[in-house]
Amino acid sequence: MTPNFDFHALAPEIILSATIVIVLVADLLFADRERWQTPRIATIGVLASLVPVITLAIDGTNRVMFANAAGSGAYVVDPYALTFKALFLVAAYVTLLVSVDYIGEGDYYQGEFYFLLLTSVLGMIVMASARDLITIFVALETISIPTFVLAGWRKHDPKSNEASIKYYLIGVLSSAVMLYGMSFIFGFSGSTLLTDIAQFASATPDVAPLFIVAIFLTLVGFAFKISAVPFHFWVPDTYEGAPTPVTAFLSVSSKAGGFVALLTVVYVGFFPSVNSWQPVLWVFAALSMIVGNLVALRQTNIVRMLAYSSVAQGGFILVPLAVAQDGRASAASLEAVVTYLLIYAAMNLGAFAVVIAVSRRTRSAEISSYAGLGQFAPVLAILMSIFLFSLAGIPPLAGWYAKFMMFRAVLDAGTPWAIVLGVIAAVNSVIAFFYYTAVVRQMWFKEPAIEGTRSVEIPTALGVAIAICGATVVVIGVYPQLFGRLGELARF
Amino acid sequence: MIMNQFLILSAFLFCVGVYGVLARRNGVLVLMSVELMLNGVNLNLIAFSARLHAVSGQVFALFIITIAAAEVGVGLAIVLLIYRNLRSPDLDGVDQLKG
Amino acid sequence: MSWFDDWALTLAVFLPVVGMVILLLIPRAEEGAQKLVALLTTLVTFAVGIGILFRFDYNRAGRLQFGVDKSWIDVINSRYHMGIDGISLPLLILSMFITVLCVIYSWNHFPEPHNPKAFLALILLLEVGMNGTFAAQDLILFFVFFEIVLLPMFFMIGVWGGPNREYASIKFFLFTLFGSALMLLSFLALYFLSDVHTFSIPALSALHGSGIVEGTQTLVFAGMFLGFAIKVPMFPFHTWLPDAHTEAPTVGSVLLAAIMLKLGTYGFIRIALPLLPKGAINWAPWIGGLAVIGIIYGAFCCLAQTDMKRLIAFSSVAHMGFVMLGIATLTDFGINAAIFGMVAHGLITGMLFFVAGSVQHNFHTREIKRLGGLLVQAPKMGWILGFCVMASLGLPGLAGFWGEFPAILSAFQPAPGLSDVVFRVYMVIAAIGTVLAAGYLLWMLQRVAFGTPKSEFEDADIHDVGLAEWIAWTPMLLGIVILGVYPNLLFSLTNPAVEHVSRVFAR
Amino acid sequence: MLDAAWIIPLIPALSFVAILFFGKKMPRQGSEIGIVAIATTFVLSCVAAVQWIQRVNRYEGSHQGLGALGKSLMLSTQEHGAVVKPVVHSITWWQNGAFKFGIGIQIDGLAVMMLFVVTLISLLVHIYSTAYMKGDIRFTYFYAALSLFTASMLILVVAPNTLQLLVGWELVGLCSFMLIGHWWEEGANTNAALKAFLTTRTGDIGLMIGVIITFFAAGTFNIVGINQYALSPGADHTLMVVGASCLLIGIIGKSGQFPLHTWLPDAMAGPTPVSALIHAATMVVAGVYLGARVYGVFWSGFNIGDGGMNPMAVIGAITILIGAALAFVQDDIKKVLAYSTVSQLGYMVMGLGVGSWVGAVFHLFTHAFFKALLFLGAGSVSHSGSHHSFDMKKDMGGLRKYMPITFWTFLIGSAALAGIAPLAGFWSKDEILATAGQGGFELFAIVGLVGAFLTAAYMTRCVYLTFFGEYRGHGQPHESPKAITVPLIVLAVFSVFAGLANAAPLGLEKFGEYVEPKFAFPPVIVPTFDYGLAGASLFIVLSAIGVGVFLWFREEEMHAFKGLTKRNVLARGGYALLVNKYYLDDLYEGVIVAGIKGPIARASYWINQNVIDAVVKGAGLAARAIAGGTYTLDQDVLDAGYDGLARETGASGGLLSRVQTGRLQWYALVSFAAIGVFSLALVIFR
Repeated sequence: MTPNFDFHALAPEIILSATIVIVLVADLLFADRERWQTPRIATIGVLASLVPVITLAIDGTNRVMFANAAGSGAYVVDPYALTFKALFLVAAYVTLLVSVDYIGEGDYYQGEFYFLLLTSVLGMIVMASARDLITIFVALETISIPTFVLAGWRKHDPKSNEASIKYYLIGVLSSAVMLYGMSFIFGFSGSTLLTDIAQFASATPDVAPLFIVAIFLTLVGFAFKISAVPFHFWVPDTYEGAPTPVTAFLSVSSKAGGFVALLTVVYVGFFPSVNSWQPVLWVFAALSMIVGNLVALRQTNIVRMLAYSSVAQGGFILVPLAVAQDGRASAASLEAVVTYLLIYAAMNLGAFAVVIAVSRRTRSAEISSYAGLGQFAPVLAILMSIFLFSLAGIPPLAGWYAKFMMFRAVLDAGTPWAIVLGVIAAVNSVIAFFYYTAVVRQMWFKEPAIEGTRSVEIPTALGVAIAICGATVVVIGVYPQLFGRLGELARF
Repeated sequence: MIMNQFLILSAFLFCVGVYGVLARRNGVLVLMSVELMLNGVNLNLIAFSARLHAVSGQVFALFIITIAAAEVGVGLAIVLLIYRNLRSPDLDGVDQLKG
Repeated sequence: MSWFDDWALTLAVFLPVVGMVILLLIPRAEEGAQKLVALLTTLVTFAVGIGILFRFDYNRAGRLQFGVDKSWIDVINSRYHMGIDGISLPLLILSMFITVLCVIYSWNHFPEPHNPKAFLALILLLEVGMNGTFAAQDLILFFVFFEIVLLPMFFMIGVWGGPNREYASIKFFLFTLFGSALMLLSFLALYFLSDVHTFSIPALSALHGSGIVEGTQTLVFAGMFLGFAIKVPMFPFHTWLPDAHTEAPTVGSVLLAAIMLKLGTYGFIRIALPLLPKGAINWAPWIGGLAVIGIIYGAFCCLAQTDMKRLIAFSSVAHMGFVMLGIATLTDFGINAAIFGMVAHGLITGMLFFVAGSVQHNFHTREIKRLGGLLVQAPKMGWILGFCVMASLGLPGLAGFWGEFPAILSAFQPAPGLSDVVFRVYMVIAAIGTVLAAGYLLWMLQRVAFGTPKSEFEDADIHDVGLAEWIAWTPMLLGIVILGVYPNLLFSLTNPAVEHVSRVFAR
Repeated sequence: MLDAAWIIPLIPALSFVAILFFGKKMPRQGSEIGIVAIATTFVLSCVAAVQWIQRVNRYEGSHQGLGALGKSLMLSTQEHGAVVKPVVHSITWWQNGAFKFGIGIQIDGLAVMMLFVVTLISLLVHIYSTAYMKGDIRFTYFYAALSLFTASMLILVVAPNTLQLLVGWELVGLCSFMLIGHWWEEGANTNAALKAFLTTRTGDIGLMIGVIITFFAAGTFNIVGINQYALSPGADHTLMVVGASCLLIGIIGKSGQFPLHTWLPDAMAGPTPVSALIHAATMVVAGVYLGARVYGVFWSGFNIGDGGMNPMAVIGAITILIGAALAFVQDDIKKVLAYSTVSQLGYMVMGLGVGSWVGAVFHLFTHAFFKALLFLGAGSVSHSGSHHSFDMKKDMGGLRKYMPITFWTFLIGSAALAGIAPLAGFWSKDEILATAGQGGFELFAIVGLVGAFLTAAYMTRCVYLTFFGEYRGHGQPHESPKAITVPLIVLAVFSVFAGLANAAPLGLEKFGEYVEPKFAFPPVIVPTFDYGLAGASLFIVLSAIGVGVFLWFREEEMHAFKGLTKRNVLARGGYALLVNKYYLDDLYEGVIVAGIKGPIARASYWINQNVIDAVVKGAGLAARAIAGGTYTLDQDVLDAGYDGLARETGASGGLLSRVQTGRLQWYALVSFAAIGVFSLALVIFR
């Protein structure tokens, strides 16, 4: 078995890796006043790696590497992988835009920031192609480890330290648990290749309980990443303590990375062993929605509120997955998750971008500091409202379509358990509305708390980031067909 | 080949690790407990690999060892930061963020 | 003119968006330009409406006209499918019409915190949703428009509303959102249950729910029922309405009462009934029951009010009860009456809210106790109030009667399969409701308009009906009279379309 | 004109619009528009009447014999196909489902008669008001409302279907509301207006449901169709009974029948011309008109042809008695007349109930003249004699010297009302009583006689208190201007001669001949003129007047110097004794006259004010109380429930957020615990 390297297929990873090296070296070489070049290199690198993604998509052939005899490989480039690679790269681009002024103006050294960020992104685009437990593990750790450091970026701030250690320790623990589970899966199936595991699972209808537990333990690792309840504890604390751009990155890219892994292992690996993962995911979904939403109701800090919101949103994204094996839902579920992730990325990044923009002016993340934003920064307030309403799922903003696809999958499944989950989701989307509008109400219904009506200055990069997210949310909301195709394409 | 002894040992290692993580207050000791858990995993993988004559288990274990090293490196750095800021390596002190 | 036929509905729905964008580009200081743009936009939209009125083929009022069927979201088989028939046309025109008048009324009545730009933009956005809902022929499209309406109204109440505005706006939004979430679930269920896998309303209504067993229909209907009933609002889901109305600025109340409540009843007629006939038959007695409870209950709540606007708000609960009673009979008679009732209620209650708004504008209070002698201080306004009260209590010769009486009439003989006895009891209760309606409305009129002004307002500077108000109100008043004198204008329009709906139940 | 009769309601309607928009700018503030318009309609109505008479004559001329027999054989003549059918024209007003509903005209004898009455009295009231309402703050508005009322009433009159009738019915109610509340600055007036509107509207529930039932029974709103159906052998009797009962409720509300009569006296808060036009001559008889219009329903529903008892007759009879009894204890001249109206409306309803269609309608006809006359007379008195007061005891007395025309016309009106032959009231009342006596309703004939006695007595009292004795007011009484006296004289002429339209012993039965429908009409009996009954009734009336004169006139002489209250008490004691003595062993009436001695009258008044009216008021108060309760329920239970739900949701969030302690190892513990629980569950529930 000689590894065949398809360089076209690996081009995005290669370009990104090169960029990472260049960023690292450049940071060493540049004089202090030239350091602003570093983010520019990073940005160019990210956009450059998008090019092969596009050419691959145009090319359209499925490329399989490190394949076994049956032709299924450990590393695959297919529409599914490409869709997510594109998502990760675009999200990374937006994150870079969001970060550049935040990092540039802060007291902390900047070169490594981009190095770490890009490394994490590299992990993600590897994850999109990974079809093997080892690759998935490596990708997952490549995603995580840089973000542990990023979360503690503000070295002298105890809160940032706390964010980092919590994220780190829970992360490491959950990957230990995941690995423990994976070791048993390997023990049962004799392979780390997901297709082999699927074969084993479908060939062994009456599988040992230990195998089921092993699958569950594996899922725990991803549950941590996607911040599913009850493995979400790190989320609010870390999101609050970490620098806001990092939080944005964690809540979108890192989370999407976890979801990609989960989708891959579930659809490619564990799909036949329905008893093992479906109930678990059902409970994760229900708990995430309920706990995330209810606790979010009590938050006074906007980042913390968005953290719980992202827990709840994670629950919504899990819903289709939790019913994927029922009825005819499997295709619709995958489509729903992919669509939801794409839309979620746009609206959540947008919301965090606005938070960053506003905190430049107010120096606060308290929701009450948003009072009267509609008066002194109407454009920001409008955009923030758009993002929040989209998160709440109000048409004609993209969020509605995401929720719609979720409900569609639920009803396509049609089983009583699916319907129950659907109703839980429906009720929760109403509860969610309450805390999203808490911010909206502050912005529009209240008088400004701070003196003066000087408007908020938005740096160009941040402005572009917000504009991209805003445009995406509105356009997809009005014409969802654009993402509809992506969701449909992203099949295994 | 006798499988159960390996599995029981690895489970024991794993559980000790879990206990350590939960019970130890010192950040460094917690990190070491995590290492114990990972070693339990490695033991499992190698045992299975040997039994099934599948090499990928050993490859997996190698990856784990490597990445664990990186992880612990980062972890120690973070604990060090905490020690600097709080003058204590105890994890009990890090509870500013809650609710 | 086929160009117009193809584009009319798209223009009718999306012209306000264009206007809104232009409006948003005008600097904040240029208030005159903003008002002008808003007015022009609504007028042009209304002109499209007039065009539709002229081009509409009244001999084929039962069929969909001005149809547009373009691809929209292929992934889920949802299409940009628009079209209107005799049921939608009057409501669509009403919506365009009222919006114009609201913009005119706003001319010098911007509530605090002023900001005409935002206010007018929201009105325009609202019009998009309202027009779209009445024109949509695809369930998902309908849902989207149905929801679009929420946001502007939420802001209108929340920003320009009264003292308790936050509570009211949130409540309004949460209630409707809850309903529409379940409604969406029902739409989806319908999609998967029907063999054709489509969201097209005409296609689904041609099926008459065939292939879906009765129990399932009843369940799915329940979801839709919640969605629409909250919007109507029917007892016991009405509690958002008084708060929303009381706190909303005048124009908001008018739009809410005149158009937005109709979205729910329209949904029943357009979607719930034809798509799920068996479910409808099972639910009809309950709907009828809740409707008459609403009539009596709303009336009693009105009698207890001390706030003029709140009283009118509760009167909406009662009036919509008549509409729902008409719908619940599942007969062409009742549904025609319901549509008439919708339009009439739109004009009349809209007017009442306008007057209440002007009263508040002048007296800075809506407390009925503190008011009195409006006829002395502002005789024209007083007479208009009296006129609207008479129209609202269902005086024949004015529009209100033709929604109320035929609805009661239809309850005597509901569709086959429904219990005559039950509906006849409803009929009697509803008839009693007309007396209560007269009671609370006249009592309000007596306390507000009659008598002499209270001492605190004796020297108040009261402006009688001004130019903007005349321009905004006269068409509505004329509408009330014209529809009242010659109801066939509307009945002949809706009848053929309604027969399509009711035919299923007539068997 | 018969085919174009739709013009008749249209003219006053246009006049209403014209006055509304241009009235204020006219030299006489719009009154001239109203007068010209109504005069035109009056002329047109007369033309229509003449043409109708010619039409009937034409038919009867070609079918001699049948016409004479006709009245009792209406149905049987149908197959001859030669009866006079009403002129019906209608256009589609609205359509709903398979039904088309028309608006139009149905002109027949009844309609023509009503057109004549309404337009004539309306015209006189218009003229009268130019003087009476002179200088009123809302003079123009008053005329606009009068025009609107006339238009509405005419719409009601010419209605070919029950729906249009209902429309007119509600519109006249609106005008009544507007005019009762004409001086709306006063709380009492607006209360009266509200009460009138709401009480009649309560009755309208019955009307509405009755209309609905007859519609579904007959499949049409057309009056002819409904009558045809009701009289056809295949009619659903249950529906007819329920329908007739419901319609009767409508009549009770509109025509001031017991127990919904209490609004009518209160309605006197409006200007007097309005009372004359609306609350005496026209609007309040709309109920009777309805009864006469869809008589087939009542005939078949209440089995009127079988005699005995039926709700309609009973209601009418009760109303006669309570109305008359209450008229005794009023000090307000308009209230006397109002209760008298109630009582007379009772005659009409009873007349319909006992099968005396012609009698009831004829009474409606004559009553319109003399009661309008009386009201206008009372208005004249208050205008020129008593300084705008209506209190007979405080501000009137002895006015005959000052205002002779008013006095004489009032006297004629009273005599006509009392039923002194050969004035109008005598003939019409007699027709009803005769039919009752001969149609198997003897008891009701007796009630009618009792009512006649009471009527004569209270009118004597009224005339006495107003025109005789000493002037007790504080102004300078003088005769009213011509605009007031001329209408009085005109009406007096009609009060004298209108009865001759159907005076059987004189060979004049034209009224029945021209007014009574020949088509789709039940076989009512035609009473033969009963000289005994007529004589008895005349005797009763005269004796009542005698008693009245004796009581009040004598009493005045004897107690002229004593205080009012004391005089009353003594008087009551005194004449009660006398009356008892005089009648004790004579006629039935003795019992009732004994009742007049005070206790019963007062008791009935007390009951009226404190029980029946209290029920009406109580219904209002109860509604308000229930309203309060409902609203409390709404806010404190339903709404609070929703709010509570929201609050609890928030609180549960707070509870859950406590798990987020911030302590790292606690998080790890919870996570591991969860892993343990999940694993166990998976193994157990595999």
